[in-house]
Amino acid sequence: MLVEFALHHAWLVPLLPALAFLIIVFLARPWPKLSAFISVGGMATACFFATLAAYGVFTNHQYTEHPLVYAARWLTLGLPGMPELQINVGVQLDPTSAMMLFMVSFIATFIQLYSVGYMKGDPGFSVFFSYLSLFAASMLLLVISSNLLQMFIAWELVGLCSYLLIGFYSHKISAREAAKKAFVTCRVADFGLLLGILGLVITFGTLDLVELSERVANFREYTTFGTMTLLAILVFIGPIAKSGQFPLHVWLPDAMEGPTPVSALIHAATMVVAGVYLVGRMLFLFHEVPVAMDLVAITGAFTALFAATIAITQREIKRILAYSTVSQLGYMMLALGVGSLTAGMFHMWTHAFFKALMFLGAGSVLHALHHKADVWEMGGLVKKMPITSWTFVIGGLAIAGIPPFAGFWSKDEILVVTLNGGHYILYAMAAFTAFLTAFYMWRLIFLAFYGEEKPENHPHESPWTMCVPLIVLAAGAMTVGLLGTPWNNIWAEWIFFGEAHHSGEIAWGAMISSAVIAVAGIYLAYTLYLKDKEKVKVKALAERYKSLYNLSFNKYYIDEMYLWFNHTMVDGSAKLFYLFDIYVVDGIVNGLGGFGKLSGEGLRVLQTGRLQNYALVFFLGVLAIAVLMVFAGPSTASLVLGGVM
Amino acid sequence: METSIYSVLAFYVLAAVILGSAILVVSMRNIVHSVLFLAICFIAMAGLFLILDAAYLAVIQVLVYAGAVCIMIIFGVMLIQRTDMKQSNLFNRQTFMAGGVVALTLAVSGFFAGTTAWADLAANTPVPEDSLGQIGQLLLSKYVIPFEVAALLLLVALVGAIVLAKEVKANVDD
Amino acid sequence: MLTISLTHYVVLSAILFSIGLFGVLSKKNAISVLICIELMLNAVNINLIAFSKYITPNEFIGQIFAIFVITVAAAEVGVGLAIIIAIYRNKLSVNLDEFDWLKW
Amino acid sequence: MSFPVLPVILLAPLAAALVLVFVPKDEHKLIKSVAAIGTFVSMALSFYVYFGYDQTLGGLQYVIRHDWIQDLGVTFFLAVDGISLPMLLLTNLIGFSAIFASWNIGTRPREFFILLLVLITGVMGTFIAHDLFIFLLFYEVVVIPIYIMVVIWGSSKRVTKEYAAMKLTIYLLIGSGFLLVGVIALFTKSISILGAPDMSFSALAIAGSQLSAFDQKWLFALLLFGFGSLISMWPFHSWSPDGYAGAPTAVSMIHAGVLKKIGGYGLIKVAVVTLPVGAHFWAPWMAVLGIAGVAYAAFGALAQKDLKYVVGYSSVSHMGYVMIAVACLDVIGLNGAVANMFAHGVMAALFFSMIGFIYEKTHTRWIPDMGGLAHQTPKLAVGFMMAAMASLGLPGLISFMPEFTIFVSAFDNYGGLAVIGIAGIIITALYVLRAGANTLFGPPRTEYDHLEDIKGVELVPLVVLGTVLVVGGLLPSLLFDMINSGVVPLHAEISNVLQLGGNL
Repeated sequence: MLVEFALHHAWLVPLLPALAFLIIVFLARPWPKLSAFISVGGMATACFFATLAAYGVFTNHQYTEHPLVYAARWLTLGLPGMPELQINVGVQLDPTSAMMLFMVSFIATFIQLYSVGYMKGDPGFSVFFSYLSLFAASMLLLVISSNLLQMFIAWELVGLCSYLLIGFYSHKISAREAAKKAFVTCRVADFGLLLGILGLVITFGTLDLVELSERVANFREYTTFGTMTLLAILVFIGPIAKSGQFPLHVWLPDAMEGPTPVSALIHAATMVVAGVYLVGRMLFLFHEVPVAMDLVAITGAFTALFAATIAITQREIKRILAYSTVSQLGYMMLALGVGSLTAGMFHMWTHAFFKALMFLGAGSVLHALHHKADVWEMGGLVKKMPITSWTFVIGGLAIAGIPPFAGFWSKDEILVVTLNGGHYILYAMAAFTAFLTAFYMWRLIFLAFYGEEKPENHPHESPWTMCVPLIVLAAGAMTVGLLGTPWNNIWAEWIFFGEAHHSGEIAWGAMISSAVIAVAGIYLAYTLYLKDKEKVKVKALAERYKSLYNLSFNKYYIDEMYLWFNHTMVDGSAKLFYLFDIYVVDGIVNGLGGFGKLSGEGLRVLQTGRLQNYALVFFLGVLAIAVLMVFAGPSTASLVLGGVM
Repeated sequence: METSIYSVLAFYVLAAVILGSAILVVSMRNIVHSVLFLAICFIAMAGLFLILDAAYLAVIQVLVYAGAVCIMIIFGVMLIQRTDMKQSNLFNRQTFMAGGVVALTLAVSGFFAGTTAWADLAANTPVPEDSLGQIGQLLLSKYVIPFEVAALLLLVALVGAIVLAKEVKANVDD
Repeated sequence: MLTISLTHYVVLSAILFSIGLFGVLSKKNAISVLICIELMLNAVNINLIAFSKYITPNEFIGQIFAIFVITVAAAEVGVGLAIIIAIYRNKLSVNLDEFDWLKW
Repeated sequence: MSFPVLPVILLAPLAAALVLVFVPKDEHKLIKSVAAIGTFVSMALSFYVYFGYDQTLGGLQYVIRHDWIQDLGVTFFLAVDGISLPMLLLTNLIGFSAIFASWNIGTRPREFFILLLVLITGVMGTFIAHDLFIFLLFYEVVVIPIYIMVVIWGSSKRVTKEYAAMKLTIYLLIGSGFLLVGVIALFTKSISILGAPDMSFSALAIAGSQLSAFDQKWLFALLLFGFGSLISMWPFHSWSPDGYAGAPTAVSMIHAGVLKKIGGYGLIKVAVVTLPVGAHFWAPWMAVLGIAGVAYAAFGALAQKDLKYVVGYSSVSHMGYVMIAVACLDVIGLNGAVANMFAHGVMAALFFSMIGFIYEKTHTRWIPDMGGLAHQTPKLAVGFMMAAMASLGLPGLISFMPEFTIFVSAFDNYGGLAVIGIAGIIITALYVLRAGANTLFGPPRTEYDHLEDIKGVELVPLVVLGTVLVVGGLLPSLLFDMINSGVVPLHAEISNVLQLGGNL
């Protein structure tokens, strides 16, 4: 009964946090506690409905084949009977969106709960919660969208919220710039996505996802292959920025300028997975175009490796996590690129738990150390902050891919599908990335939580509102992967593209090798950072490969390149256009004015201002008219005189 | 229409007086002399009006022009001309240009005067004896509105002249 | 020829008008200009009355016109003189060469 | 006879202006209240008309028509349809807000508000007149108060306010001069076709579409120049940034918000409908000019350091979209054009009113001199950011759907060329965010610590325009259904002519 209600009122899920946003902004703002209560309450209720809806979808197998869609007219242009453009907004529920709905609302709830403790005493407490609610609402709207344009709208709203939240400490210039960077970077990519959407609506005449997928399937009847490729690539440009893929990943590490719960929300549940989700949703389009699929896969694999190589040298705790997010998103893209919605979504699912956990753990650490972010200045935190540390370790095991933690199953799934698809180079890249992942994540753990305590730090355990989410998420990070074990793969029965293609055959080789790779990574980190107390070997290595180290530490100078491009090319051409405007365009205008003025000055000589002079000229005129009238005849005269007579 | 030699003679004499005095009006260097010749010109013109059977207008001419207007101008001159009277009425710098325009005007109007067939227009009936009575009748019947307007004009001109010429007092209020 | 026709009057009037015009255009003294305007108006009057006699002797149109002209002329002289006096009061001069007020 | 609602809407501000003449000039509160009441009556009634208009019926409604100058076929013809109604509503929304945005005017408020009310009346008149003569009459009424207001209450920055006023006025007058030539030529040609002089839009449309292709082309060129310079079509745009920078807040609001739209409105309602063949011929050029305007002005805005110049250039850029949309000559494009004019009007007015408050409080508009204002004046910052977000076309705010529809149509009709125009959204985001960030965010400056946030009646522009911004964004059909009901028949007429005269 309640499940039915939740299924058919799934729009309530985004609406509740949106309402919370409105109530906080207009009413509850002066009372921080009330605001927090409204926000968390709204989110929890939404999560409740989302859970019910997800339960409804997962228990009813008809929705895996035919999504539950209901929509309302939003905009119609053209004649009522045969519109030229019709946009509907609505809800599309299938296992993919139901899973996302549950995941987003679940994680958002706990992050909000965590924020109650983390943001305590902040002057913008209420505002922060209103933003969080709006953020969650936008993301949930994106998830349930039945229409590509609706999805785009939510997509942009997510971008707006990230802008607001990254720039939450707006008195800091770095936060301000990071927010701007996030927005503009995503904007550049959205330009591509928008073009893709325009192309789709022009080519196929609809943006409803279901209809679109049907029409795309028969595309050869009315469009060419080249168009299709172009469209797919354009659509993919959007996710490149949103999901932090190379080369538009630059905003994501900077996004940690926001409060830590925001980073957790962005990195785990909302913003970045939007891109992956979009690609997953549009897989029917990519699937038709092998080139686009390859592009997605290669971008994903490259990003994964690329970000991992940066992460190994970073010093700030949140920056390391940020690059690890970029890397993990690369995995998801890789999975989608090789055609496995199952693996991609599965990794997104597990990643959401352990990454949220790790970010919240990092926030807890920062909270305790008064925002000292450098991992080299931490150490031995495990003694003073046991809950934070142990949950973080669980997260570390999960992301490194140690069985039976969540990350292992999903990462393994990706490696297997890559290998099965015959993409050996991509597999090698992914496997190496897995090694690096284990290494840098455990480097972080060994440096921050183990080793010697630093006397200048006075850490303390965080309050319960922060610890409960950590524990819950840690439990999730341990268990959620069990949904998709090779032995009992419920996941693959729900979420797949095309045919459910789980063979049932267990790829022992891949599984064992990925576990070994993970252990090797951890061991390397152990020898370099924990066993070697003075870190001699590390310093020697950094010294020996100094140029490589610098390249990695400075993130391959990509930010600098963008900065240069922005300041030289864009601002330069802006200056140029402006100068052209005031000197050439305005020059012509003012020149015309000047010409008028000059000729006026010239003619002014004729204007003596003397009465008799004027009378003389006037009389000459009278004479001329008289002569004209008489000799030319009245009709001609009237013509010449302009019809005056 | 009968024409006596006297009327012809009278016309030429009067015309000569009118034109001669008009030229003197323009050419005199003393403004008072100019006004004097203006009065002579006006009086001669009244004579011309008599020849034209417009006795009433001749009277008006003498009264208004030779009398009122000339006197008024003399007053004007007296009010403002306090320097050397001998140099009071000179030509300006555009005299030659003005001469050209005037010559042109004369030529054009002379040409028109000469070429127009005036004879065809002539009614060839004598002017009624009681011109004054008829004019009076017309002014108060057919032309009553222009008449009244003219009266109003005079009133307005009167007020206007007073306002314009009134001595501006140094602001009493301050 | 010893008859006086309309042509005579028209020519006389034209000459008188031209003399007046010449005065208007070339005299320095503002009062003199006013005087010359009177000459021109009188030239017109001659024309009007001559037309009245020769063309419409019974309707008196010309004469009535002339009456109005005289009226207007009287008014004009009055106002004109007042203006000149007002100007004189401000500038202590009636020399038109010194006035170029018709431009800004 | 029903209640003559349109004349009342038109005359209410004028009546208020008339009342103001008799109000003592020192009664500042009273003056402002009278002005506010006048515009409020108009606004309320135009809401009534907007929601009372029968969209299924379409066509001209609330018609008032009286003979006026019969020899010229001029009738006093007021009516609204789906295109003019949004514009009327927009005018009143902005007019009402503009009164409150200039609430703190200290010098000669009575004269200011009288002129402002006359201005509002004039602009409204252009949108509800359906007679070309009346249209032009109201348009000319508009120009003069603007000149006076800029000269007296304006501000001199890069250029003096006198220069700005002069440039603005002369530019618009030259534009309307060309327009007038075109209109007169059209009118004289129409007499022989119609058999009797008639200046109404509908009659001229019938006559105009029967003109030869050659006539249509050169006439359209004249009208395009006239309306184009009004809508600040590139390269006839340079009056716009200077003019807005020099003008007082209310004038900037009304000018950028609605007056500029007279160009687009006229282009659609007069030029395109009357001369479809000419429009078809010039459409590619219009598109090119529009796209050039979008990109060029966006870059121009990027180089600005004065807030008003930023918005000035941005409005040129946005009007470029309208030009592109009109050039598409299809249902989606025309819908987008009108909707974008509405959306940009609301957004630009909000932007200018917020900048006006910032200037009033900080006495500067120079971006490097500001920073961190969000901490001292949070409500102002909210308004500013809303306008900024609308300006960069954020979904959920009013300007997204118009831009989207324009993009659909432009991409459909002009393909790759349109991409350059669409790329404008990136640059827009860059300059808008940069201006916002450098003004509002960053470390708060101590010299602005004493500033008071906007409060009381100063909030009216934010509330009124902000509400429209959000509601129009969430429910675009409120706006689009209305516009669509006007555009569909109009487009049917055009395409009819174009099909018949395809071989002209």
